[in-house]
Amino acid sequence: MSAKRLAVLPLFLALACKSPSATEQMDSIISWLGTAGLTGEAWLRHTTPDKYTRQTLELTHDSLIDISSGLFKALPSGIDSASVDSALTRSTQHIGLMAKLVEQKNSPAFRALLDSLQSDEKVVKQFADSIEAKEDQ
Amino acid sequence: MKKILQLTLGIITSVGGFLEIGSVTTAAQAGASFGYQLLWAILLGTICLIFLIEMSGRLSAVSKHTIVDAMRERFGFPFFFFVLIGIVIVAFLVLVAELGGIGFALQILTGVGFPIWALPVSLIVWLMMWKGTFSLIENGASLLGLITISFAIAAWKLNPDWSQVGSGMLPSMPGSDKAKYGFLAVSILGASISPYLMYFYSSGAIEDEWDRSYIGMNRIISTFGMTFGGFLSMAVLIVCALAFRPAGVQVDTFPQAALMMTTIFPKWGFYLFAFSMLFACFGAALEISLAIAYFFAQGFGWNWSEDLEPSKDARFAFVYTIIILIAAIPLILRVDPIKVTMLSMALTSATLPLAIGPFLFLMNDPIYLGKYRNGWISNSVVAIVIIISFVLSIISIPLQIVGG
Amino acid sequence: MEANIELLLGAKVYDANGEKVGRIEEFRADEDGDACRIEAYLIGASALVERLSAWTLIRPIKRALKTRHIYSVFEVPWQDMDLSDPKRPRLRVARKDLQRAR
Amino acid sequence: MDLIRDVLDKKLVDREDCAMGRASGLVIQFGENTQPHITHILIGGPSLWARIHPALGNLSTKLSQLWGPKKKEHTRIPWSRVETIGKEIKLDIEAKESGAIDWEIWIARHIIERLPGGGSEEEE
Repeated sequence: MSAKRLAVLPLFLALACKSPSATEQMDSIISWLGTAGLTGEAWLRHTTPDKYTRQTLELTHDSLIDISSGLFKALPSGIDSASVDSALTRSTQHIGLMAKLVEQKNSPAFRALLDSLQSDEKVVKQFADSIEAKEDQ
Repeated sequence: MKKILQLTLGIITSVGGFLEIGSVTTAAQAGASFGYQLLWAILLGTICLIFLIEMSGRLSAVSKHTIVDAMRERFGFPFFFFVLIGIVIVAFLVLVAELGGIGFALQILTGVGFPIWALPVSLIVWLMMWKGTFSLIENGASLLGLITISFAIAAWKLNPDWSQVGSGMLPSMPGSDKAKYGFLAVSILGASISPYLMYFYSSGAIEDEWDRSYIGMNRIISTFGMTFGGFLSMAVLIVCALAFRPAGVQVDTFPQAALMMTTIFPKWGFYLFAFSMLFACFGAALEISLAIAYFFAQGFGWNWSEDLEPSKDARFAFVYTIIILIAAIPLILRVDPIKVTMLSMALTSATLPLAIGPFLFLMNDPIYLGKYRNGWISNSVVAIVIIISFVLSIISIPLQIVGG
Repeated sequence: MEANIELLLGAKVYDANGEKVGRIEEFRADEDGDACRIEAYLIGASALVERLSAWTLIRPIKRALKTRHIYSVFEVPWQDMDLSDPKRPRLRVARKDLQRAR
Repeated sequence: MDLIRDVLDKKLVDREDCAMGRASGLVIQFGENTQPHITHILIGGPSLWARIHPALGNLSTKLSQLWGPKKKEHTRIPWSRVETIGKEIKLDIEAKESGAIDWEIWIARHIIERLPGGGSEEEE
């Protein structure tokens, strides 16, 4: 390989890196939803500090907004994303609310949101699997 | 009796000082993303490290030269300077990452962000260097670091499928995400085979006045210390594989990593992680600051010893003072320590040929080592590490871009 | 005249006929009371091996290749070296008259 | 004795084993037909950087006149002061007077001793 090509390689790779695929974005979303779940469960057991819980949920909330804004552009065409769109919007909102409930130490309301979050997470996971199957084809 | 005590202490300090933000972050990401599949990288890195650490100690004990002393003498100033630039830049980034790790640990404990902690933390690290002695840093920090054994207990309690763990010890290709897999493998090797550890260890042998009678002890300390340390890295990987992977959680940020033991130790998991990181990164920050100061002082032939008053080795003290203060700046500017960690681990791999290459010559030098020269096994290991490190140095940067 | 050894190190050496001989890799000296006199200059890549004290490393390779000279090394006595221009050291003899060390 | 392997870049220590830096250069003297002999060992700064590139050597000379101890001359130790050459090169000399550790002293005085708990040179 010539030196010139070697020099171009990293540049090419950097460009290739710019837009993560839909699968990768779905992985990130699932990762953050899972984070919210683990953080929530730990807080309900009173084993993590309030401030940490609130900050982590806020971080999760912001990261989800970041990723989902780019997601629907990256989706392959011909996929019905309405259901996942609403599930995602709802869970993002819920996570934001949960962060506030931590401050109020309102465990029952927090529990309810966490449960609905977990059911939304299932919808998102099913959707991710269907996309992966589509991209593999 | 005294020797047994020294031996035990030596192994304990190696174990307590093994984990730091690099090994924890890379192992955690590997476990969360690929399950046990990257265990082989920790195994390989640890085996290489055992040999290299043993050689570092042997060179010091026999020749009374540290690696840096010998490198400057044999290879001359221009080569030394070239290595100095590479090693110091990488070690500096690792120091930033460790200080960030301390800051992050304090952040999750108190809720106050790590940029606020950056300056106080570096001042405390500096104060330890300024006032402390070598044995205080080596033993004190490492004893605190023993809290990291909680990762091993967690892994044990999680009761992993040991046959799967065993098959992870052999390299295999993943079905998808090959770039990320490669990047993590490179970073794990960079985190395991960390050159600063070798400079620190060989300088420590001089500070502790080792002589030929320590050769056997050196062998035992390096073998068992690094093996147990490697087990701790593997434990982090196993814990994350079981705690995060089923939920699809990836470890991209520090607050996510903090959740790794909250399920297995409901009551203490969070705090065990926070204090493990706090003490492990604190110990590592001290060791790296010392290693950088040693590198300069030995390479240029200044007075150096952590046991001297700062005014008796002014340039040595000056180097660590400056380095520690500058390392706080990126953190104050809110540079993400996890990003710095991943970058510095990949860069460590890239600079490994510079760090390890000289070993092949120095460890075969009859003037330095006489009959204690490397045998063919050690030489083969060094040769293999050099070959691996050349490959790593070529692929690490592209992988950093694609996988990181 | 004065010269610096550290700057002569690695300098290319030409023989009396202008033919290239190699680079200076080592200076062999003898201590004689308070004085330290240069006896000879080692020129060529094998001298580098000497300088890095790497014979134990190279010898097995050499044995495996079954060659006597992988590289050349010349030991040039001080009388045969002209350092009057330290940037361009020259030999006073021809390359073919040089002694191979070892 | 091989000068590059056994002398150059070796650590120098004074009578009291105080580190004086490393031998960064060796000066030889010779005539048309006289055997070259070593006259001085060079220490530090300009002679060191010149080994990487002559321009760096000049830069180092200039900078050393602007900052720090502002030495006028390069540190060179006569070869006759060499006592033994072993693991280190032992010199029959006082480090402080030789100029080899001017920077060490300067940094100690101007920076280290001004920081709390830095200790002071006078206590010896």
